[in-house]
Amino acid sequence: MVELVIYGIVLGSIISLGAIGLTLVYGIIRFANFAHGDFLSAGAYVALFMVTGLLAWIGIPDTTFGSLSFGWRMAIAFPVSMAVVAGVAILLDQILYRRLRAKGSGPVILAMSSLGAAFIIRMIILILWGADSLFYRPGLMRPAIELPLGAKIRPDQVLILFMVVVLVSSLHLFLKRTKMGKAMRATADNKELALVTGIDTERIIMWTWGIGGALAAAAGILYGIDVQLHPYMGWNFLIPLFAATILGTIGNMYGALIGGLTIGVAQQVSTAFLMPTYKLPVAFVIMILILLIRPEGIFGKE
Amino acid sequence: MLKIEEVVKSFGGLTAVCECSLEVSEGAITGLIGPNGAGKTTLFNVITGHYKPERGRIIFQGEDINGLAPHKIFQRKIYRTFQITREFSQMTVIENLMFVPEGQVGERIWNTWFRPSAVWKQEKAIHEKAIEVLEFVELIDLKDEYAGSLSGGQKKLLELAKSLMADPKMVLLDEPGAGVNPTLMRKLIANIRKLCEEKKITFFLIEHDMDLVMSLCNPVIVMSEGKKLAEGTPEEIKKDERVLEAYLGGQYR
Amino acid sequence: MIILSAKDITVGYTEVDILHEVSIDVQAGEIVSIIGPNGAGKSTLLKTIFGILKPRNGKVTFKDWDITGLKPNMVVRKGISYVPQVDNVFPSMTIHENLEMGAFIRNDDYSQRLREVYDLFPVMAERKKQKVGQLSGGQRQMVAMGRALMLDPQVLLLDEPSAGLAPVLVSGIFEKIKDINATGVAIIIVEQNAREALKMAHHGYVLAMGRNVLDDAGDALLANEEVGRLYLGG
Amino acid sequence: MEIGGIIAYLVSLAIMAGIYAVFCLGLNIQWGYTGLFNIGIAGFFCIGAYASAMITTPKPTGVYAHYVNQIFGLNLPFILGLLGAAVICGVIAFLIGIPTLKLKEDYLAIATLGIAETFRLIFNNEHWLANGPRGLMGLPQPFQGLVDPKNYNYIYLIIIVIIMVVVYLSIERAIRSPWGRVLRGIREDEISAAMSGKDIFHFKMQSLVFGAMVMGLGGALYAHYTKAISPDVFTPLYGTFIIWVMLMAGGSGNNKGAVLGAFVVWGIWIGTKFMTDLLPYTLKARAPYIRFLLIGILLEIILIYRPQGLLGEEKEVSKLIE
Repeated sequence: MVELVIYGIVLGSIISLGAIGLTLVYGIIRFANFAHGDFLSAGAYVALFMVTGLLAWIGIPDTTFGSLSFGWRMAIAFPVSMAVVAGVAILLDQILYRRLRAKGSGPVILAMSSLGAAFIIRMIILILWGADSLFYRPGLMRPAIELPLGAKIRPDQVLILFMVVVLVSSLHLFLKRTKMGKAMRATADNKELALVTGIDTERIIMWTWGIGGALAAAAGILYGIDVQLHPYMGWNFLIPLFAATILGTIGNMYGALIGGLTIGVAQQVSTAFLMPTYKLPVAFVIMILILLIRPEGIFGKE
Repeated sequence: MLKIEEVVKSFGGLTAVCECSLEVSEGAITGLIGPNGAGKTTLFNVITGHYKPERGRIIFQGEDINGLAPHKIFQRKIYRTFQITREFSQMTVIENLMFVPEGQVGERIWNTWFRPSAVWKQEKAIHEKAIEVLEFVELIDLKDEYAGSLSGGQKKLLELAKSLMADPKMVLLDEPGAGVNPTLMRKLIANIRKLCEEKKITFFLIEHDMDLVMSLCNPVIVMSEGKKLAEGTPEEIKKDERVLEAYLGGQYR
Repeated sequence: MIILSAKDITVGYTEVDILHEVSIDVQAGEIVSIIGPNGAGKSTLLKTIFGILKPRNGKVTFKDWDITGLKPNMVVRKGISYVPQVDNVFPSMTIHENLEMGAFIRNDDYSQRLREVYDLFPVMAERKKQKVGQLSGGQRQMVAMGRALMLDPQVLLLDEPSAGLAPVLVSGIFEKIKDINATGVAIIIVEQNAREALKMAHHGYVLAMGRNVLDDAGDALLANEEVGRLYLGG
Repeated sequence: MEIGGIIAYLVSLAIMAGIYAVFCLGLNIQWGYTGLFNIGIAGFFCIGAYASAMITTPKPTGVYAHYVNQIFGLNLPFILGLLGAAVICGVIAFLIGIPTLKLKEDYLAIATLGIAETFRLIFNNEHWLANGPRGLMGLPQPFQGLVDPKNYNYIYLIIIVIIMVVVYLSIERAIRSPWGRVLRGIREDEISAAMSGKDIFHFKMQSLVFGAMVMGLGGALYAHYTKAISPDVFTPLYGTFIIWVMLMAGGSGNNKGAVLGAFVVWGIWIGTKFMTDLLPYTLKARAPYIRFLLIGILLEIILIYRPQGLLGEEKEVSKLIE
């Protein structure tokens, strides 16, 4: 059970990364981005392309760091993939959502457009890589670290937790300390006033997509390292992401963090009683319960 | 007819309506005036069930209607219009009117399949009534236009027409005159007066155009800081020192 | 010297005109109060000057620039700040962050200006780290004004700063407005609380039904019988 | 291909387009007239198909029962299968409506999406329920003995057309009545509709349930056409996404548009199959993805350049008295 909770925290921290991006987009651009799950997949596959394709071709050695399952190739691929998906997210906004906003389309039309974008991304992945599960390093098994109470944790998982902590704290500092981060929070608070203050809100929207996309990419890669890559991985994350976002109150980054961890732990612990494939319905049921009991989430005002 | 007793409604820290008590008597056109932020629109929203007041009672024809959902208030034959008109812009003018009548047979889906003749008969009657109302407010030429394409003044008339479709006992009008040109305004005033006299509809209206208020309403109620400040005939109100103060400010001195 | 002038402004939100050929002039360093009954178009005039609404007709000039139809985020760069009537703060941010947002477009060192604003509102300096959402209405209004002052504007537009405030706070706000003016900022204030607004105004304009009705020195208007009459339409 | 083969092919094409038209009509009630954002059509598709399958087939016995698990099998006629599918979908829609219809529109979307994924997983994993991933086979078809099996599709096409027409007419009747007018009013402005005394939640619920029942019908029609169903059919792509594209292409808020959209987009979908047949062998396995990519791009183009679709919305709803 302790082990399940630990694995739950690992899974939950990955969900949190995705949910934070989703909640930022929701808070500033005010629509449900159904393509967010597929940003995770995009990130994971861009890194796969780097690790097994581009970087191998350049001649970056295939060594691993200590007892981790990856090495320099991944260390390079990780930030590059984040940047690429950030670019994809901004590009989608420029091509699709910005035009729809300019036409005065409502949030539901934007959401529908994002659903279309989700399928487009997924189909591109399926065309390029096919429908099978893939690994960054097939066949490599690393010994787990023994923890007290008989629990085990793999070195990769420790690194995943570490990476999530680093990313979330940098985002926290970005939003609290930098001018652009503060302007983002201001825009989420009151877009009209932000405009009156001289903030270029269209630029803020680009930043928001960039950050959301980059975090989603990181979440996707980390999941790929922990488990595997699959074209539908992002889609299967979509319900947990929304559950975490709603649980932690839409627009609240720290809520999304807590929501993500809660959902992750609940999903993993449920595997003690249910088939592992029921993780998604578990997140779904939690979400429905929140909607029934407290639809504004834990940090929301009545 | 309508009695408001010590109603309190606040938003966050701001008290919009503060222990407000007032009465509207049957068959009259009662005007409600007061400076911005006096709580007039909030009071309307409380009456029509859009907001729930923290305290107080709202008595309509002897029944406490406080806390009822908007559609329940409507069933008590109270109709309300909005400051910024809220027509269904992607529906035609006549459909906007036909929407209004309550408890239509054809609003029950099985009646549309199993009692088509009853639906058809009622629909015909509603259609005729809508035509009649449109002729009354002189919008008949626009009946098949999208409501969204009307001018601001025409939308105000449409609101009034919608209220007629409801066979209301009482109509709450929120700034019927705002944004209406003088010609349409005269028509509006004439219509309201005619309805009050011929159809015995009670009107309660918020208005900032003093010409309209003073020529149409009697009595006039003045609200300030969330409560009733004064009430009287237009002449009395015009002379009331407190009212002058409230409008000019400096009432705190 | 006339620093800001709006000439023959005709504007509306929809096809209906709210303002009909309204004109006002503001001298450098003076307080101009715009009063008039509800629905006279006072707030609409401010929004038009600040570029939130685009006039159908007329011209807005600031110093030597024609700023007619310029977007708000450009108008603010010219040296005009605007405090909306409602939703004029960033509630989830601290007082300090609200002020920083006020200086968003400044790329120079604005710590001097920050000190001046805190000097003007000592209450705010004590609560720098507090979230604005937790403040009372009067304090929020001060934050909103402080935010607008961070740019060191030459003209400050205030839309009904006393609206919705408890009576005891209103005089405090008006005192602050006078203090701000004393630092050399020209102020255009739209007020429902006409008497107070005229008392401190160098010049006042009365609007009704979207038109200029009267304009005169503040105290002259205060003494004017007609002003009272206009309010009640008589 | 000889002429008979071409006609047979066109008939099978028309049957599938007709089934999708039924889905589009159901979605049009929810989205086109009421503005409800249901992106879990696949869930109702799936439930409708399974419900009808289990109502019309017998419970496996003897040796056969070793291979096929099925929680129940009622062995009832086709028509009861259709009705049962509709009723069960209606009940499920009702349950989803309770927590979501009072909230913002996105919540319904997320909840319906969750339902669709959840039911697919349940049917996939629970072998006792409906035979797990292998699904159910040998579903009965109405009037089977009447003609040579190779000509059976003609009969099924007639059945589809009849049902489609019945569904179309009953929706038209309801929409053209005050009921439909209330739905359109709610879509336009909920607050104003409430001020005119309409119970918003109640009407939204009716629209959601009615639409879901029509979708259940579509699911049942599909099941008895293919005679075999398994969970992997009811993916978001085939079960939800393509139906949205059909409705948006035809014109939401217009029942003729819903039917037209189904036929046009199904035609395009089949057309792209011929196109991808020209691809080199190595890419052929991934052809369906390329086709779906094109459908996705089609949706984005519609949303940006022609959001009203081919036909656009009809100006008047209340046409009963004309």
